[in-house]
Amino acid sequence: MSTQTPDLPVETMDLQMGPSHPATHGTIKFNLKLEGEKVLDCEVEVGYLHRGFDKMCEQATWNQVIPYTDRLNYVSPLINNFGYALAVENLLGVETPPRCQFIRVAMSELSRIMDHLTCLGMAASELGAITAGFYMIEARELLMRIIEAVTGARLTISYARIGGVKHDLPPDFSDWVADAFRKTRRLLADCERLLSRNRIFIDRMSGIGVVSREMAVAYGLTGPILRSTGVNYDVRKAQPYLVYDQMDFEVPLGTKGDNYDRFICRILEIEQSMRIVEQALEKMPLGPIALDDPKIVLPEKEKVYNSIEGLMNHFKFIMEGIQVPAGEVYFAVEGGNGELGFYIVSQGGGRPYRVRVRPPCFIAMSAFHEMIRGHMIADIIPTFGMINMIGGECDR
Amino acid sequence: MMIDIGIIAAKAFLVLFMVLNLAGVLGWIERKGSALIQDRIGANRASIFGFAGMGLVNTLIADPIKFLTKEDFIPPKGDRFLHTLAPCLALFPALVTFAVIPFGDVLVVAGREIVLQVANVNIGILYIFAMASLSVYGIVIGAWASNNKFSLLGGVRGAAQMVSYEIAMGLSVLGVLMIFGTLELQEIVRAQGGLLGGWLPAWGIFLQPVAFLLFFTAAVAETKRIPFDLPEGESELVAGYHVEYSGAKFLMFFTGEFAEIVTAGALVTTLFFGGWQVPYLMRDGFHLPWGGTLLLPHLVVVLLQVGAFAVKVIFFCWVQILLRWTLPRFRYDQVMRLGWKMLLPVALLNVVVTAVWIVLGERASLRP
Amino acid sequence: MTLFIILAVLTVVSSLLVIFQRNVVHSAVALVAALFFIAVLFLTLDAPMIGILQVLVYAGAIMVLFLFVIMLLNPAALEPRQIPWWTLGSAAALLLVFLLMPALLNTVAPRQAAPAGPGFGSPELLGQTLFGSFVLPFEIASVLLLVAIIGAVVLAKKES
Amino acid sequence: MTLLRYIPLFPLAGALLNVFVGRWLGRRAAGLLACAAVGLSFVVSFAIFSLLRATEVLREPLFTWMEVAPLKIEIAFQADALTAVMLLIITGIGLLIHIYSLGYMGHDEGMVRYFAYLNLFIFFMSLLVLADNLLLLFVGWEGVGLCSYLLIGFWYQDHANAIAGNKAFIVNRIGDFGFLLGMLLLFWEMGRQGVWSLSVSELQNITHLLRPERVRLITLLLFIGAAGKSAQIPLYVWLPDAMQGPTPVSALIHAATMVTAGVYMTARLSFLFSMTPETLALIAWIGGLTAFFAATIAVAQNDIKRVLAYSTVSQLGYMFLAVGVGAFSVAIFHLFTHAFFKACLFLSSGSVIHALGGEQDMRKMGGLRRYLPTTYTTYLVATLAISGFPLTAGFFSKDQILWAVHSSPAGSTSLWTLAWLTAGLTAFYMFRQFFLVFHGKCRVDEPALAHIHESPPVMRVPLVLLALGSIFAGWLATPEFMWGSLWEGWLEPVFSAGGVANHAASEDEILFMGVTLAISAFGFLLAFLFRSPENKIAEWLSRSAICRLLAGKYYIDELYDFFFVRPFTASARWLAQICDPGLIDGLVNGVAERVRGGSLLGRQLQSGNVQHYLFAFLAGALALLAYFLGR
Amino acid sequence: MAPLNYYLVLSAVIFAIGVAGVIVRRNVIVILMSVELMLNAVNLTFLAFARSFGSMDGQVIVFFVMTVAAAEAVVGLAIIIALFRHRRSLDPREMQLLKW
Amino acid sequence: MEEDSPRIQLIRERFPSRLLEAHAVRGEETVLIRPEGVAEFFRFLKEKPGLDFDFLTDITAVDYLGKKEPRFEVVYHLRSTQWNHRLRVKAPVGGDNPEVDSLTPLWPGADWLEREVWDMYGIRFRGHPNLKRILLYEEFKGHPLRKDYPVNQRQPLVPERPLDGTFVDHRSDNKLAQLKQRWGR
Repeated sequence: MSTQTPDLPVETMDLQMGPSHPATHGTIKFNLKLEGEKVLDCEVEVGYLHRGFDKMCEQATWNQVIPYTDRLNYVSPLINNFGYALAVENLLGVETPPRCQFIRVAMSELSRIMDHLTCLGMAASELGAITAGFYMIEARELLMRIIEAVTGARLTISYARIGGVKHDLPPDFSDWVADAFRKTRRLLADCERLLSRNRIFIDRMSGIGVVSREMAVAYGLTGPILRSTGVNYDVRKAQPYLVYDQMDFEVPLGTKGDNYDRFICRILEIEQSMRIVEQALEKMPLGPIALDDPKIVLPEKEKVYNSIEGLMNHFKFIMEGIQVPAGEVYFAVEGGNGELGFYIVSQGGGRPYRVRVRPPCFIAMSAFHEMIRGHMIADIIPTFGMINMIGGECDR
Repeated sequence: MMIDIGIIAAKAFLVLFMVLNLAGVLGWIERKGSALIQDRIGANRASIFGFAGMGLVNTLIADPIKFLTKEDFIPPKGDRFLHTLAPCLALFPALVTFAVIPFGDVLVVAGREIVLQVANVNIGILYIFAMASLSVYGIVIGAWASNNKFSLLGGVRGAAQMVSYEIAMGLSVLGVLMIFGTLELQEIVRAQGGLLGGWLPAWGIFLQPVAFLLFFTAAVAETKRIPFDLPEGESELVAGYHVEYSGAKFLMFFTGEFAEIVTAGALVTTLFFGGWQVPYLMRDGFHLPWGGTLLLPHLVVVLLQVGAFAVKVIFFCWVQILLRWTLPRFRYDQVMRLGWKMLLPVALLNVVVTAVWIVLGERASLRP
Repeated sequence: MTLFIILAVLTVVSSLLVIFQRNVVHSAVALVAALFFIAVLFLTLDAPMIGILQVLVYAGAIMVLFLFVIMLLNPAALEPRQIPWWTLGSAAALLLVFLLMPALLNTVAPRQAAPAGPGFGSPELLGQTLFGSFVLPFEIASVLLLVAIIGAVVLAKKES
Repeated sequence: MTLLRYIPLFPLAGALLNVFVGRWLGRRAAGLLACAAVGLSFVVSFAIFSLLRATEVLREPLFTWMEVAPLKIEIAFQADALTAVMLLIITGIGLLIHIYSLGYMGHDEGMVRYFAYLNLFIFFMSLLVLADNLLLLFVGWEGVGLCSYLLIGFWYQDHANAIAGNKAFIVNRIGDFGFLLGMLLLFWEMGRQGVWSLSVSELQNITHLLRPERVRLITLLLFIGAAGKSAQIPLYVWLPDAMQGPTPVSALIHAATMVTAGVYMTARLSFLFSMTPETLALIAWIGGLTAFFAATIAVAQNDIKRVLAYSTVSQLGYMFLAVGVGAFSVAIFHLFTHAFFKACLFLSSGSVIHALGGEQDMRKMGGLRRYLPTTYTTYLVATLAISGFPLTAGFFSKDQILWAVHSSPAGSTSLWTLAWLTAGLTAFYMFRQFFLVFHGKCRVDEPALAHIHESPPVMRVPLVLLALGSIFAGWLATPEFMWGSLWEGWLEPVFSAGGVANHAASEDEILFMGVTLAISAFGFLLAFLFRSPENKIAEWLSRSAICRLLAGKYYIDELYDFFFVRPFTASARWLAQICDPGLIDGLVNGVAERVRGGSLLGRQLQSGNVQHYLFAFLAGALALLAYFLGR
Repeated sequence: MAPLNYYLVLSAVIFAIGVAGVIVRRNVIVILMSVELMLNAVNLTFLAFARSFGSMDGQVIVFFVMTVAAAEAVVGLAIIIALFRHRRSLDPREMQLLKW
Repeated sequence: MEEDSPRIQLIRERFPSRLLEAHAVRGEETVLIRPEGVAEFFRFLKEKPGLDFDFLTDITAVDYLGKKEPRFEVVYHLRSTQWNHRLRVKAPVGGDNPEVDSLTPLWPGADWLEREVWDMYGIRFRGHPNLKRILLYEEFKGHPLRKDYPVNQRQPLVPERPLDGTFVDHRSDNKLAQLKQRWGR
């Protein structure tokens, strides 16, 4: 049929997917240009959850920022807490006691596991494998209970403090973790059978949303998406913070950079994170959980109520805040979705002058149109799921 | 004459009653079953005067009430008439299909033989296909009348999927029809009463295992449930063709879907699992191949048979629910590929192999 | 007889709806109804197999295809209706019926139908006829279908 | 015996195979396939020839083509002596030319296509001669025309070739139109006698019932067809241009077979033609004039193939001359011998062209004797034959024509003189060509000279065979004083209706032979004297008006252009530019305005809107219905 | 079974409706649908005659008509799609020229 | 100030005049550059062997209103995947209409980051293909992260945007439009 006129016009359809759509959890909108089911072009609209994080931080004292960070990646708020605290501590030029550092590592990794479980579970259930999704969520629930027991909250945790953490761990924390991990591993094995080796699931995931190694670097992607392309970059290994250099763990890498590799990367990272938690609990020293510096850490209630120094410390601390010297710092931790960086500028005084978060999933979403172009509508679901966009972090 | 009509009406009523109730029960089973699978509690809120203990009954009553009292929403720019017509079209074929499915052998009451089947049509299986082919209208028209792009996509997907799988389904049944040599479902079931090699029930599954797999796959695809729920595709197309449906109309779609599950189960049972046949149960009782005989009264036999049919159907409904809660969803092109490039060729091959087998069997006069 | 009249009225009404509905989808739905009633008429003529095939092929496949295409193209504008042209066309059609009517009413076919033989219209007999005296047309029809498939694919295919 | 069907069947199969699977076969295999197909046909033809007893007519109906009430037309083959001879020529010479083509076209991209066409041609040609009714004959007739068109324009990338193909096709159409009219008229006329048929044999039985004046018209129209196909005045102009095609094609189609179809047709319908002396006289005169004029044109041509083309026209004129004087068998005999020597000439010239890498201008040849010994020999033999050298084929056949012209009651001295002069001219231009090409100084271009080579054996073998044929084919029919004619006896039954059996005293015949020989010898001598282009007299002559006239082919093309084409276009232009705007528009515009309203109404009829058409259709159907039901 | 003539009249009526549809409608899809209606009207006569004469041939013919109708619908719709891509319209008046 | 690291030396050699300041506090290497020709500078950083800053970690800005002149600093964070080095680049810009080169030709990932900076600070990026608001809506007035944007500023209500390309067809309930369509042609 070469004699036919060369270009028949194509029926394109504009479809606005989101912001209110079952798959766009976290409120995002895709302006799709479709040919049949094929996505010709995709424009991503974000910002539906923008709450002015940066502006709010500028109004708060240094410690008041911590609850705001909870609401960034609200699936793994501990990592955000610790990342911010570490950045400020860096600016202050102090280092927390070792027990605090071990606690932070253990809690970070628990958060990471939760983050990954949520991501995988949601992605699976959006693909229709609702049961596998529920198993993941159940595993998350086990961990969430532990975190709740430690911090007193499930979601908005605010566990970190500049110069330490809020409380020490409960005494039988290790047993809880061991128990939860045992169940989590069993549930993951079930999911393995339900998903990782399910032909339908593999067909849906592999070869979709492919990002090449070069493209991933060019877009500044980090976390599982970058590692699924085979680039070995994990902040915990590249620039070890806390006590990660004392931990024995591996960074799982993918090869093709497609959704399936991301899925597998996350699954394997869960296992590595569990190893880290176990090691951290094993090696955890005794000792204080916060700096003993009244300029930085709030005195204990005992002192506040019973001594005039304590009360004055408390008053000055609350009213003036921590006095952070002028300067700037960029401190990155490995968040659930990649490099979570805090760029903090201080002009001296009790309030930050500028708090900037490098949001990994915002950057990942900026590459989304490249991942989905030429695929079908249905492929948006796993691709978007594997990016694990968290609205709070993306839109801030 | 009046008695005949009365009997037929009674049968029709009975079947409709059973199917509709089974559909409702399935709705509850699905929710409880999925909860069971997923370590949840599941539907537990419905209560009658604060009495929540009888989950099944409560849900069975509460669900329709909830649906019926909800606002019947018609999109402002939708097509009012078609929007209303579509759910009827979705429900109707699912229900009338049962007319030809035999749920028991002959019941003799007062010397009058009553065939336990609403309508004994000599082209029963074709009738089923014809009705099944109508069920696509509910989707397509509903999708179009909603004036919504997601539902339009769902409608297009649904039309393509159902038409495609009808073909695979029809071809997969062909092998069974060739073996039994009739289109009449009652005849097919009767033929399955024999024994292969003296001990194995001559059920379709043993004669046509490949056809069973194909048919079951295609039947699940026809019911539009996971892994074939693309027309709805909740996470992709929101709810596909019934995005814009609520209240009673949605209930009709919903019931239609469950009625289709029952239909699929009944068809699989009828074609491949001996319908109402119980192994070794003859008209007068059990005749075991290794020589035991247990004579039973006629009514007991009939009840056993009807019961066997019900058990089998429910079992296959349960299998479908299991499937739905186990597998992820296909993608549109994968569904099409499966239908056209896997099921269809295998079904054709099955037909050819069966034909050869029958011819060779006739030669050797080994035909069952 | 009553059945016939009911069916005839239904068929004619739904056929008229096909023509008079300005919305394509409504027309299509009316056509489905008309085809369905015609299928039932077929049943009254001792042609159960053909009747079922009618539903299966026309209602189940062809009309789905029509709806599919309508949804695919989604023609936006309502069709304009030109009264003179409509009058002219309808008058011609009426004239056609009017002219045919006397001839049809006086057809010299047996007033009383020949008794249908056993199995008349059954799949067996249809199959035997089809594969007996009509086997060549049958094969040709299959080729025709193949050609139609290929033709449709080629026509509707998008240039890549 | 059901052999006849295989003769067209094999080439048809070959053609179809080549068309559909040829490209996978490769060029070589495709060529061999085509040769095999024709070879098989030849074997069958030969079998038929040898099985066929003189008076016997084989008839082989295949199936009914159409049957409309009394009219029944069958696809049927028939073979009598005439057919057998024609078949032998077609398949035999065809086979040789196929083989030759293997070499000649060996490097051409379109070889598969070429052989498909060639096979198709053989198919149609055999259909033509085997046809038992005129309609089937017409199918073959048109088919060969088509093949001719396709093959002339074979190298269609060159615009000139396509134009030549078109010209041949269009000119042929004029003739075909005559043929068709004649055929229909004949059909009508026969129908008047209650014979609704076009079968030749049935026709033969009722000739006496036909009205003479109608027969005159019929034969005249049929002759127009023959003249078109066989390139007679005034429709000969296409043939020289047809030489644009590959040379083997020229040999096969435009010399040996297709162009003789006209002769064959008149011979086949000899019983009809014999009824009308007037037509015969016209044919004789046209033949004679064609022979003469074509010969004179040939004298002044410089293109090697063009000379041969005009010589072909001239020889065809001879044949029609013989037909015209009622000597059908002689005409066929000349056709037979001519096929050999003209094919041989064309193929030899092809060999020369091949050797020179496509060069066709004789002025750029010369002295090729040394380079192309085989070709030289075959060319010489064929030239001798066509010039009427004693004991060669051409000698006998031409002599018989001359003799027939003289001795037949239909002949006349003037006709004879014309033919006689033509014989001299033939000898002159043929030897002029011969000397120009093979003798004298070598005037070949340097680059071409480097590649000059004798043709491969696959081309040489057919040449030699044809050359042998050019000598011995004539021995089938020698004058009375030798061993007499096998030919006459063989073809006698076919032409019993109007054949001339005029055997005068052999002394007269010898005398005439001598006279003919003399003029031929004179022509040869003249050619020998003018053999070199540097010859002063020749040079002077070549600049003379008459020579320019001849070289310009009497400006017939230009005349046609002037008298037909140009007036046509001019009148059209006049109508369009002067008449229309000035006269009509000015006059009519007022009327047109009035008419416009009505025309707009009429235009609705051609709205292109299907529904309007459907409505009209329905209205018509209703009207018919009303008529039939209301009756 | 009602008398043959009734069926004939009914089918004539349906046929005429189809004819009217083909002529008056301005949407090629509806025109195609009207053609289907006409085909069905004819099918009805075939079956009526088949029943009337007690011969299966009529039914077989209907079978073939259905086959052809399926082919016709498929190809017709394909053509409509191709046309629509070029003309952006389903109006038969837009399709007056035999070219794209 | 301590000794320059080899990387800063490389940069200083290449762009002696463009470099305003370079230091490394707590191991964080920072360079201040003139905002003109930023793209060329970054191309050098990206492609120079030994530097290989191929990974654009972040782009942001800081508003030093009343503290520094020019008031804005566009801050880039770079990283080298090969050497695992980080570098902070700051480009001060000011004026009523602050502008720097876009880095989108070098890193497609700069697209959204620059859009965010534009959204929040109103700093334009020359050569950006699609510089429009990203987190805020098109009708938003002002740039909220500027220090002179009041915290309690309220934005005016925005009318509903008409969406084109939605699936609306003739079946409109607007009878007048239907009548117009039918008779008004």
